Amino acid sequence: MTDLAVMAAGIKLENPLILASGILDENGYTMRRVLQEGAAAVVTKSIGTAERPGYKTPVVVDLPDGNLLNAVGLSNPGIKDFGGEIRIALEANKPVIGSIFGSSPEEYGELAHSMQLYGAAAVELNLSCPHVNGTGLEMGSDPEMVEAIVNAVKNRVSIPVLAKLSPNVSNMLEIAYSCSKANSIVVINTIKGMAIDINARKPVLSNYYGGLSGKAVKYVGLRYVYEIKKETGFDVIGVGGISNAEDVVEYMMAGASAVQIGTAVGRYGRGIFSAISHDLALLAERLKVDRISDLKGAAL
Amino acid sequence: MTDLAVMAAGIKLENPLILASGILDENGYTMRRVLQEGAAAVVTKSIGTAERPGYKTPVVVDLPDGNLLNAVGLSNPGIKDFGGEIRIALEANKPVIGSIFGSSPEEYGELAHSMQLYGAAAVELNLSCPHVNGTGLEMGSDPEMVEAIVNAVKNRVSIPVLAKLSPNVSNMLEIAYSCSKANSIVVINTIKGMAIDINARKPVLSNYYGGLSGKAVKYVGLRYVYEIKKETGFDVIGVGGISNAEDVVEYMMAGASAVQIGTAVGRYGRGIFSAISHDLALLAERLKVDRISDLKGAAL
Amino acid sequence: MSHSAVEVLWSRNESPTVKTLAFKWDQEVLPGQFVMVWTPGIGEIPMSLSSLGEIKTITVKDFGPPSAAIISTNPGNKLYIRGPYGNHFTRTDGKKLVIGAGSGMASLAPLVDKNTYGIISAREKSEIILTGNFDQGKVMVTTDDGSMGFKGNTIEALKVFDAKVDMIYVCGPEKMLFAVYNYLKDRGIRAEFSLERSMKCGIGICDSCSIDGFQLCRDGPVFSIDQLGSMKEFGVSRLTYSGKRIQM
Amino acid sequence: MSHSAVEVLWSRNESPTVKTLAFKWDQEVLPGQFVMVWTPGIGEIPMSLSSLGEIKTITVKDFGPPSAAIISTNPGNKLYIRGPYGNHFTRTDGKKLVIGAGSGMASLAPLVDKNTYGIISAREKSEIILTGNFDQGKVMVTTDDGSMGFKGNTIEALKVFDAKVDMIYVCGPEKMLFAVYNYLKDRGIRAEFSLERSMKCGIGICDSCSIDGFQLCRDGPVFSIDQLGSMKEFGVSRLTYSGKRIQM
Ligand SMILES: Cc1cc2nc3c(=O)[nH]c(=O)nc-3n(C[C@H](O)[C@H](O)[C@H](O)COP(=O)(O)OP(=O)(O)OC[C@H]3O[C@@H](n4cnc5c(N)ncnc54)[C@H](O)[C@@H]3O)c2cc1C
Ligand SMILES: Cc1cc2nc3c(=O)[nH]c(=O)nc-3n(C[C@H](O)[C@H](O)[C@H](O)COP(=O)(O)OP(=O)(O)OC[C@H]3O[C@@H](n4cnc5c(N)ncnc54)[C@H](O)[C@@H]3O)c2cc1C
Ligand SMILES: Cc1cc2nc3c(=O)[nH]c(=O)nc-3n(C[C@H](O)[C@H](O)[C@H](O)COP(=O)(O)O)c2cc1C
Ligand SMILES: Cc1cc2nc3c(=O)[nH]c(=O)nc-3n(C[C@H](O)[C@H](O)[C@H](O)COP(=O)(O)O)c2cc1C
Ligand code: FES
Ligand code: FES
Repeated sequence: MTDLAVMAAGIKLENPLILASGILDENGYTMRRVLQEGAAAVVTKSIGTAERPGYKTPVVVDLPDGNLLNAVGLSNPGIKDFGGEIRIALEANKPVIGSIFGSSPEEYGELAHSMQLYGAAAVELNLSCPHVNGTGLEMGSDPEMVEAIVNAVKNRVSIPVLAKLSPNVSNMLEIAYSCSKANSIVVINTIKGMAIDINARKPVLSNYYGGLSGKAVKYVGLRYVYEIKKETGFDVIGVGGISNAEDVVEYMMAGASAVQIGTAVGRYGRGIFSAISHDLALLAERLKVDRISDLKGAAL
Repeated sequence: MTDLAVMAAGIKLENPLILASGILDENGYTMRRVLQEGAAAVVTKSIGTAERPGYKTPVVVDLPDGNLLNAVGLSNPGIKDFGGEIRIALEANKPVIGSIFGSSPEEYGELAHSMQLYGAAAVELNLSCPHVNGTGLEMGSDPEMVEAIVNAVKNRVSIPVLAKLSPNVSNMLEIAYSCSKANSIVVINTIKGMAIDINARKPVLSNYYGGLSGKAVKYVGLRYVYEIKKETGFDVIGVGGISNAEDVVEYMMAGASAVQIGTAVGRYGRGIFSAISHDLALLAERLKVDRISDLKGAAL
Repeated sequence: MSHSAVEVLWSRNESPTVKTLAFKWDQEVLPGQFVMVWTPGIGEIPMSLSSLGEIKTITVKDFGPPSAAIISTNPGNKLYIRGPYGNHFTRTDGKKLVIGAGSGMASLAPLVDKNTYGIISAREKSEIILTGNFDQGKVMVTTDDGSMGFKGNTIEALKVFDAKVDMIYVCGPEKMLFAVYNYLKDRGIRAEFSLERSMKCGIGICDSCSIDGFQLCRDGPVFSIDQLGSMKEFGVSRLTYSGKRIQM
Repeated sequence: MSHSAVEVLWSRNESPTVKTLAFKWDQEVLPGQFVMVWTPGIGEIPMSLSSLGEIKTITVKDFGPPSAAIISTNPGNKLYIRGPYGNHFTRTDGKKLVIGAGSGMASLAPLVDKNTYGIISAREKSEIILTGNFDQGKVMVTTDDGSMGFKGNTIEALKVFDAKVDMIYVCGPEKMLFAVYNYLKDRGIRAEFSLERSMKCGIGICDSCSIDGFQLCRDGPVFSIDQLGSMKEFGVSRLTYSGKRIQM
């Protein structure tokens, strides 16, 4: 039987499959269930300092072919009220990675510190939300700011730090280099996009613009994983459009140490984690490797 | 019967459907046939000063769900040997738009001048090819360079000038503003991506990286058309993922004066132009407009 | 095209604050399933279908801006809907009881047949809706203020309801569901409950509708009495629109 | 997964420069259709299938690096293929003649049955392939240097070939096709020609394979004699890999 265990960002995972931030991860009971049903780890919804309702509905557009557009708008209860959810999630005895967003290095540092106190196994810096002003992508496209945030967080916490980057930039590689102190780089967040309803003659999302995710963005994610791994050699976690075992292997061959799954969880249900684990073991046999981690970087 | 005629970049088109650059447009006979079979205009393959073989095969990856990855690598015979192809295409008596790429404002100016001499109805500046160094995106992500190129070309030719921009940038709006002298902005070119074959354990494209096009990029294209139209008010031509009449209407409602179709021509054949024209007339009736151009900007 | 544009054929006031709107939608829908109804510029909210024939209806209570906008859609104008979503009530031929409070009656309405009894509750008379769906004498009404029917709450009505039934269907505010659940849990009667939560996506992505790790929009909104028995959040707490946990 | 990975089962030399490779591929393919064969790191080129049963074959001439790489794939190793692409020869039960030159015989091979005559040409003896597919006495060989069969070219062979046939299938260098076309065009015989062009995409996108606005990879590679009659590029000019027009 194939060994599915991997090391990613210095964390040992029982399989390479992590729940991506923003999908089924604002309620502690849901995270607990996703872990119990087969995810190796979960990343929480991105949490900020203060409570935010996010945007009005519609906040998602269900697109054809396994794609999705969303502008949830970083709704979250605020860090103070999130400890309880993490506590519930931790009952599954698997790593919970706390995702955070802020508007200054200090704020990221504070949020990360709270996540560490809550028992998070690592902290993921959302430097890439494409549809909220004053955070996310706005900070994440400036390499100096990114470096300042990563360093501030590294100084504040002892748990691994993951930097989640955006594909909506001209200079991804430069930004990746500015994360040299991070334990891993997570790519990609969603690609900025929009959907229009021709009967209503209106953009569908209440925020007009949102982020594209799902099957189609896999090819963009693969490119970033490959390019960043090849050029920087940093640990990279792949995310974007993964919905089956082949996709996972493609990302691992491109250099990812583990992957995150978002949109496909909505599409195929929480059972996708155990289903992919099962298929991954068979696929590894077909590819004649004993350990899934042997495939890491095979296409580099 | 609905009036499908539109004005785009100052050119009168019998319908809003233009063949996009790089698809079935290096051979004059092909362009002539595409025009005869229903396209209102064609954009030629991007032509440079010197002959270029482009990349070795594989130069395309046929992806699921109507998507495509390509790295043709700007193969072209060189401007001197392209006049004959345009002459053949012009036998269809419809506008032929000459696409060009260069590495300096002067070179773009020269190329544009040749296109004008060949009888092109307009020139389209490829400022956005994502997979060739020293041209395209490399120049197209620098607003000052874009402005210099647009202005150099405007000074050299009297035909309309279209600036085709890339989605692989942090600052699309700034770049769009730098094209204020252009007659129209064309968005989007492909999104940088990659595909990996898990059996071969290799990137499929000989160039590794390529550009993603097809159905999935529609949502990214719509966003750029909408945002550029809304913020700058410039004439915008939409391209990306269009494969049916609904897609055309979505782009027009987002503010496009006309659209270009690429990948779907391969998917559905050259007949797609007349098929969409037919459906477009019916759809306009259903939407209760007499002229398709009445839908322009309806969702803004 | 993300939503289906359906034309409102007619509408009917059920009470001063509740209105039924009818439209043609060529789509099979099962009792208990819901649609997301979008009013451009205002918002999108989940709505059960209150009849499932070729002509379908939703029955909407005027609550906040999204529901008010739906209610004000006049015949001839369009509703923008997507779905149907969610699981559904298990139909049975036997004798059944539906217990509905407030707009909760909407999702129960398609279940009502000759063999169905009803307990309908509300705060006061004007909020009692859809009693006409039941056969004469098969429906019991309760109001908090006694302005119509029986003065009291659902549980008190349930206590005096003595007919043996094969299945009980319940929909309404969670407080009421929880009370009914507690009353029924050791009585060995089959029962299904349709729950409500904030619902942002409707497609199992956003987690806003979850209860004990189950997504109301996919795994629910209908849960059996046994499923509810194992839930720690049922009747106890839920997340707000921003994701903050509040007590019920 | 962009390509199917198929294992080479066996290979066989047809001539010093031509090799047939066999693999199992569970895919229906019609005579005249082709696949794109990718050798990672080297390139991808179109190849006709030279037999179409459960075990399929390609018959490859050693030409440049891509074809040489395919030829050197040993049994047990993988070929990476996609397809099948293109249209196909119209099968007929009647008497037929196939005219093949060089590796052009590969795409004609699946058409050969008891009722088929052949004219096979090449520069010299060692380049003559696949004669064994024909019934004894039904194949005529010509070489430029007379080292095998008849000394001369296809047209000369055609002139002495006197059997009446219902259909002629032709594949080989365009010069030969053009000569055959000119010979046959006023003779009122049904004939189909399989053409070759540079092929980069195989899926009707890149224009590198086009002739008179038709894409060989979609509308072809097989064209009837009538279709060829209206083509201005046939036998006259084509585009190189870079897109430059050159005379044939
Ligand atoms: C499965 C299901 C079926 C339902 N069926 C029916 C039915 O048949 N009939 C019926 O009347 N009701 C039904 N409801 C309830 C209905 O969906 C609404 O929740 C209820 O009508 C509240 O009304 P409102 O949205 O107008 O009010 P509000 O209280 O104004 O708002 C609730 C909605 O507004 C938005 N919102 C809330 N807070 C914020 C914020 N801070 N920032 C931005 N946006 C916010 C969200 O879209 C939210 O869903 C159902 C609910 C569910 C879950
Ligand atoms: C429909 C069809 C069916 C065919 N069937 C067969 C068959 O059954 N058997 C057979 O032997 N042949 C067949 N061919 C011909 C075959 O595809 C090759 O074209 C031929 O083998 C040339 O060999 P090569 O590619 O190795 O040689 P080369 O001359 O080295 O190269 C041709 C190929 O190399 C690449 N290339 C060429 N020039 C450049 C450049 N400047 N820069 C980068 N890359 C370049 C391209 O991939 C091109 O296709 C067929 C062709 C077609 C169109
Ligand atoms: C509804 C939704 C909400 C998201 N919210 C967040 C978020 O809060 N923080 C974050 O870093 N990424 C967020 N993302 C991005 C995902 O984590 C992921 O990067 C992206 O969706 C690509 O992966 P996928 O194709 O598997 O969904 C969100 C994505 C979706 C679809
Ligand atoms: C095979 C291929 C080649 C292309 N070559 C060019 C090119 O030479 N110049 C250019 O400006 N755009 C080129 N493009 C981009 C298209 O013109 C278009 O912007 C993009 O494909 C999105 O549209 P689509 O989804 O309809 O294909 C090419 C696209 C494809 C698929
Ligand atoms: S409404 Fe989003 S998960 Fe149910
Ligand atoms: S090979 Fe590209 S169009 Fe035919």
